[in-house]
Amino acid sequence: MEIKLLYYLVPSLVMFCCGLYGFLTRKNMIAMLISLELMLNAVDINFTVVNRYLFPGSQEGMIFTLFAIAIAAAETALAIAIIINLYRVTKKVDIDEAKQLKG
Amino acid sequence: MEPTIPILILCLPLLGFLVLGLLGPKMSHKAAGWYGILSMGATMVLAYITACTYFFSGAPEFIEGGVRLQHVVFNQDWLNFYKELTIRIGFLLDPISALLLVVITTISFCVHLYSLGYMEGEKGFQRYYAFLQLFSFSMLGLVVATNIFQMYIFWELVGASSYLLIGFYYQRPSAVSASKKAFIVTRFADLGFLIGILILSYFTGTFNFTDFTGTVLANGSSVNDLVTPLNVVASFGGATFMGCSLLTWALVLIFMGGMGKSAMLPLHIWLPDAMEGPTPVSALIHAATMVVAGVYLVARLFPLYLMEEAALTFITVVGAITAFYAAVVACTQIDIKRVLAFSTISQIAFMMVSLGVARPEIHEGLGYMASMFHLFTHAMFKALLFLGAGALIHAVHSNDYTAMGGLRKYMPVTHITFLIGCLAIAGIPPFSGFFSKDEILSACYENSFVWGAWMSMVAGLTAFYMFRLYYLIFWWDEPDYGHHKPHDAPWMMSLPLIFLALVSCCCGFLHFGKFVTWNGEPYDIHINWTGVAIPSIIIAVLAIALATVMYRKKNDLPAKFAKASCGLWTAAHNRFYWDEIYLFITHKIIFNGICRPIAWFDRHIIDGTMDGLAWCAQRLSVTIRPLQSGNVHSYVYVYLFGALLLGGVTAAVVLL
Amino acid sequence: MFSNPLIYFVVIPVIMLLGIYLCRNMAQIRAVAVTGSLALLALSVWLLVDYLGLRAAGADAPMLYRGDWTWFSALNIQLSVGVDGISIAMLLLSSIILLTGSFASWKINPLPKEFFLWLILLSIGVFGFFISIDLFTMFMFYEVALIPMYLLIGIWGTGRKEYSAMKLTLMLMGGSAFLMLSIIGIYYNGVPEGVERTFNLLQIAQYDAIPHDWQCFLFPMAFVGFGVLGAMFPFHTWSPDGHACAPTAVSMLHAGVLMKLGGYGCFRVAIYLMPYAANELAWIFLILTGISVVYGAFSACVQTDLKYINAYSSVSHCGLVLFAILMLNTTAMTGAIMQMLSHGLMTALFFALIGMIYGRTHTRDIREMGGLMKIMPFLAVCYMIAGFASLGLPGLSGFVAEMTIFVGSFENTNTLNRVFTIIACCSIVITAVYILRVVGKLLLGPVYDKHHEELTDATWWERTSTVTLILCVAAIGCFPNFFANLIRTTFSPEIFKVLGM
Amino acid sequence: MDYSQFLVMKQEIGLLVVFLLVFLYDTFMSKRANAAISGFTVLLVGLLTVYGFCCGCPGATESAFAGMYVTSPVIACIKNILNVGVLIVLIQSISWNNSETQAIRRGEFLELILVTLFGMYLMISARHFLLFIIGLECASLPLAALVAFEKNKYESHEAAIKYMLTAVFSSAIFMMGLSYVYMLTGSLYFGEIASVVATESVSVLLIVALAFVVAGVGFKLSLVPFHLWTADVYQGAPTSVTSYLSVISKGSAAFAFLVILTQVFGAVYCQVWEWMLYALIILTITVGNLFALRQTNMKRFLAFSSISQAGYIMLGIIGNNDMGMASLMYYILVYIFSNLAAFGVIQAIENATGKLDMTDYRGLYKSNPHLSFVMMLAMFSLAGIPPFAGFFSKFFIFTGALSGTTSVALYVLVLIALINTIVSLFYYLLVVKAMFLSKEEPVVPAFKSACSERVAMWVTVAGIVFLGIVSCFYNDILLLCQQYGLAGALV
Repeated sequence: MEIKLLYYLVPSLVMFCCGLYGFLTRKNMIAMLISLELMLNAVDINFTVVNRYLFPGSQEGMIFTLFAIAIAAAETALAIAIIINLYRVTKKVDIDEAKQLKG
Repeated sequence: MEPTIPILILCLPLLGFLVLGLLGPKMSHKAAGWYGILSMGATMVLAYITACTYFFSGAPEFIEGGVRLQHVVFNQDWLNFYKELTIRIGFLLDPISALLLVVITTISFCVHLYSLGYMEGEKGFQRYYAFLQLFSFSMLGLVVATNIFQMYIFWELVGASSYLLIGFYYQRPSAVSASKKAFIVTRFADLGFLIGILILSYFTGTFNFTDFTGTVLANGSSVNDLVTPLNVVASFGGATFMGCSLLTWALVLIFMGGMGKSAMLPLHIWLPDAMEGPTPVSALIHAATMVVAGVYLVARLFPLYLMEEAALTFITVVGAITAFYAAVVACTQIDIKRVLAFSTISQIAFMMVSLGVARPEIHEGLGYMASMFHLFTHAMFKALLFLGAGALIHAVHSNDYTAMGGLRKYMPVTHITFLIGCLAIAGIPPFSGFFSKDEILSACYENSFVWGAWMSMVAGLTAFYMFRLYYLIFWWDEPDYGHHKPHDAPWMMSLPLIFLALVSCCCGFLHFGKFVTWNGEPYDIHINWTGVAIPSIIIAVLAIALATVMYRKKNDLPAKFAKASCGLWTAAHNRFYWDEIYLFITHKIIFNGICRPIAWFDRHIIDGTMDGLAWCAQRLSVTIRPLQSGNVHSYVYVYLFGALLLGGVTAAVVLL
Repeated sequence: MFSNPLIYFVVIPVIMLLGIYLCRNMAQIRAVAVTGSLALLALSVWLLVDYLGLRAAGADAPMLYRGDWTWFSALNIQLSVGVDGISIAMLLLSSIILLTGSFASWKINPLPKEFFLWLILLSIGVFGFFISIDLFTMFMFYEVALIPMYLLIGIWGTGRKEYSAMKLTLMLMGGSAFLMLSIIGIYYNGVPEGVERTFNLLQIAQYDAIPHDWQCFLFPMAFVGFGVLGAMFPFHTWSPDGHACAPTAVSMLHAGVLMKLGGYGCFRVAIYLMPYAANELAWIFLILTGISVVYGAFSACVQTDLKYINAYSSVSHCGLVLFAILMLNTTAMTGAIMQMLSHGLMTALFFALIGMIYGRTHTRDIREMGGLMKIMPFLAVCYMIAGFASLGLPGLSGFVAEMTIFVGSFENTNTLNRVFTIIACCSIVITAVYILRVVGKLLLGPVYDKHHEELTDATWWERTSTVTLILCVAAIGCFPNFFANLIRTTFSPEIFKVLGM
Repeated sequence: MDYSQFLVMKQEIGLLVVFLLVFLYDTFMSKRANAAISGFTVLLVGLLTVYGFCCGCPGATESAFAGMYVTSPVIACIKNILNVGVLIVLIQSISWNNSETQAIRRGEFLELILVTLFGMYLMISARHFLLFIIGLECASLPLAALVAFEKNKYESHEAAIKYMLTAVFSSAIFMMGLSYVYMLTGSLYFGEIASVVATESVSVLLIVALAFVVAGVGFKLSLVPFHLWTADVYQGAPTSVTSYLSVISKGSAAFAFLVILTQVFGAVYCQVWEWMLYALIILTITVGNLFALRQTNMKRFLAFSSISQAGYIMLGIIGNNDMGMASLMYYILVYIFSNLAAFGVIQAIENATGKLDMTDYRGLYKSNPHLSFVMMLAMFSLAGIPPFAGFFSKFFIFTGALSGTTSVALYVLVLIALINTIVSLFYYLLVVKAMFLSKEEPVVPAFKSACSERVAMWVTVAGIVFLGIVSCFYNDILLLCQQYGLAGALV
């Protein structure tokens, strides 16, 4: 069986949506962060397979993915740091707690 | 004619006004009074010189082939609108303006002199003289106007000076409201005048009287390419509005201005109230000069009115009704000045009717001449009556005849002169009123018997109410005067009385027709004794006799009469409720029905809309506030749906 | 640049700003304000004389004293100045009112320094507006004139001043929003293909290249934009509140000059540049302004606050200005400009007097005053003269202006125009009603409040202020032809060429 | 590889040098000397700015790294504008940064600021989406740290986590969109994408991808409806960071947005994104204004005001022409000065008294006339009142939006924007009202603000007054844009 591009794109879209769903429903900030990772990874898959299947001549997608992974890692690190900071103050990692600033 | 004297005639009173107005507070009463008198006296002399030159010099610019001409002494551009449409300030000399010059300056001088005594010691004496000077200036400017807009300008100015003089006792609320009423009512009339001018000037392209009336000028041409009345009619090109020709509309509207100033029904209501002013002012403004401005206006435009039968008929009808109405009301008034005021309205209506019935084809426009004649004589005897009334009021400190009675013993000079005035107005020969009124009645009869009979009846009423007044003041019953018995006025008050009485006695014999006619050609007055004069004398005598019976001695006949009249007397006493009607219209309808709703509308609807917009923005701001809930989830929802919607809608719009 | 005399209309106020900034006490502030405004007055009088001389010598350019200095070269925005008789008349008016306004604010309190700073900033806007012929510069000065109003009313005003100041500012800015759009629209459509775009009024008028449909789109915006400032119904509601709450000099300057910016702008921008649309759409605005005239007068009849009365009367009179401008003929426009002059002077006089009376009695409610003629005869007589000028007494300025407008309007053969002319004429009666009502209640009659009897009459600076204004009002009223000719000769024929006149 | 390509990146290198110097100073200088680091940085950034004006400017469009990086006079100009802004922000922050609470992280603040600035440089110069993403993240991740800077303030952390989560979410969406763009066009170079897009017909997927890209950049610009983080973050962040966020970050994003929309999607898709922008502009201006109406916290108030200002900035893009571009840059310049003037006052008052509420500004004129004067000028300039610079920038942005169009729709858009200026005038005047009109006794006592704050205020006031009246600024920018602007020279 030939594995077509679509077989990659659909799961990646599903993965993206799962991340989205998780991000929108989870209250725990760590869980939200994980969901965000899912979304970013879905994007990475997209870039990779598109490069592989459609434009095999160049490496743009691949390299983009590499950078995206690095950026995602940085984002996570920073987010975790802020969450820890917040946790120190409120002793919670619940996003619903963080809504004092509003209006 | 050199323009020096005419310019001085206008400038002296103006200067007087400025000097007295600006420097007055620094002057003593005497100085101010004498300055005013001398200024007016000089003006009078100059006016006489001018009039005499016009009438008697026989210079070719004034008279040609026995026909008196209109002569423009000077005409200075004042404000140009477009093309030929220019307001000019000028000096037009023709029979009626010369006549009015004489009348105005004479009466004004008398009043100036008289006021020195009458107003003695009043606060604001200088102001009073300043206003008198202003009025004289305006009135002179009005009569010598060379164009209708100049007339309008001075028309407004006399209105304003009348306002100032009526409200002279400004701390008296009644005087304030009377002056306000006078101004507003005449202003309303002037609105018509203005619109009339707009219509007329638009179609004819000129303001000049000489162009409208087309009276042939020296060397047989008119100024503006022979714009004669016929051309005026032609220039309208038969334009009509609501069934009448536009020219009729214009003339009727212009006449409306005259109705206001001359207190014709229904715009008469201000004149009786105007008696709140000092009595000499009433004599000058509200009897002799300003109130005849309406008559003068019609006379000025008479050749134009002749072109429109309808307008003349309108004038006649209004005049006839007013004459009768005012005469009836005059029979029932208590305030002697109001009696005189209504009598004035009635007499001016006589002049109006006379103009209205005048037709050149009958008797060479007798009505016109008669009207002007009556204007002249009436000015004299009515001023006399008013000044006499002033002397009486000065003596008893009351306006009501109830406070008078039997005064003939105490005030002989006043009595005699007043009587002469009464006889003159009643139309008893040989006093002046007889002659002029007789001419008017003849003109009426020649036009139609109905008008003649009607006006004869009014003439009878006139005799009745005047002698009612006379008897009630000088005979009837003597009230308790206390130990300050009334006495004759000082000389400067008596002198004008005597002078005016003399004039009233004699001026009827003037060959008026030789001087003033509608087309400048002399007209020979001949009294139609059998047809008109004798009957009218009989009517007058009968009316006087009736008055004598009723009012010579104190009796209860008048009271019975009033009771028997089934409310007619009360109605007449209340002037047929015209004031109440006006009050209703102005207060209830205009004030409460228009002004207040508009003010409310402005504050609540217009302003409310603007405030409402601001309120809406605030509300909207509150409403969308939950969007900013502070919850990251909701932010992300909005973000996501925003992005999807943006893509979706745009895709849909672009692809579909 | 500084060889052009017009520039000094902006330079002098700027120097005044500096001067007042350096002042240390009230006397110095007064000295600077009066000297500066006298200099401005002298400048405008000199300009008038010189202008007449130049015209007499045969200068026939539409505007004289032209000067162009490139500003934003990229957009061809220039600092273009130039005047014709109308602008000169307005400059003269502004400098007179600034001078009298300075006198009227002789004892302004608190913060006199700030007050004069803002007042002079306001006048920079006004003067700049009248000398500019570049749309952008004009618009900029226009807005410069608007904003000081907020602080002047908000800080030194009375009553509901914060609300009024805000309303005034926002509404006028609303007007200028429309205006800005129309100016940009004119800029992009005002020149034929291939010619460098310009904001210069004269050039745009000369090209006459705005397509007709664009004119119909832009004209209403420009007219409404300026009309708001000209208190056109239904955008006038800022005026009563704003005037009522403003301090004396601000009311004077605002009603006397700033509202004229509206009329002037309608004429100079809306009609001058877009004659086709003016012809097509005049009827809409004719109806609105016609309503303004009568509506303002009727509203004034029932007000009890002196300033409200005068504000509504301004609505009526300024409505007449716009009304006359829309008649699109020389006579009516002459009348409009004269009415602007006349209304500017007499309304300034009114506001000055109201301020002086209020300063003494501490009330502006006519129901709480009466018989002031006895107590303060000088002020009362001045008030009466102002009243007479307002109701159109011959010999004072109101009459000549109104009559010119009426005659000019009636010249228009359109039935709608005629009908509205007659309706507008009715205002002379209504005006008489409300003026005499005030005069009767306020000045005449018995003294209402016994405490008022101790009050004093005008001081010398107040006399200076009022007498100057009265003299001007009388000068226009007595010698109208001079002003009419000054104005009329400056209507260059090509303005009306398109209108078929 | 030709390493001389690095020489094209003159400004970036300059900035890196500054960063390294600051970093080294921070690391190796003694604790006492550390207090001077703020001044040191200001000095260096000042030198950098001067350098940018003098030598950093390329003579023409130059590119490096196979066209991934491009610089041109226009780009150098916007970078210089940003430098000026950063300089003012840094001057304003000196007294805050020198306070006791900042003692141990003084240097970090400055370094993070410089790093984000570097990211913005890359965003502006990037002509390849990879470089763009790197720049974007480089500009936004350190900002999260900056927002969380006040360690013992809860609000600061809340703001940071909100910013962090939404920012990462937004970049996920952005990259998702980008992946589709890549799929459809096969390249991440702006120029190549543009040439592919120009030859193909409009596709739904690409429109959605475009919407995602717009959302991603719109997030940085805080366009409605991607703006919701803005107010919370502005309020929670330290004031210096807020002012940095509101002007510099926004300005760079606006320019980058302009580049992406006009360069990548310019040819065919301009019809598409113009309608998107049309809706976004109306929403942004209106919603921003409506929210700002009822704010009392000054920082929050300015947050919403800056949202609506972003809407006005977008007007420079929608015209899709050189004048629009020049107006956008000019608007950013003026906006930097006006907004920083306001923030300068807020910061001075906050440092002195800790007051941040609009009610605390009542009667300020009585106690601190100069501060309130500066604030008033800032408000007038933001509201677009002449003769202040804001008026000119507004006028030019409208002129730019309408340049070369006969579409009535755009006129309507400008009209809506203009009507919105009335609403904005209302709330700007509220501040003026509180300061000048209030009769109450002043809440804030008279105080003398720090020398650095005063310097910053003078600079901003000078900018507000002269940027508009002195015409050379706009003239030169427009000239630059006409020479090196949209007409192909950018790619």
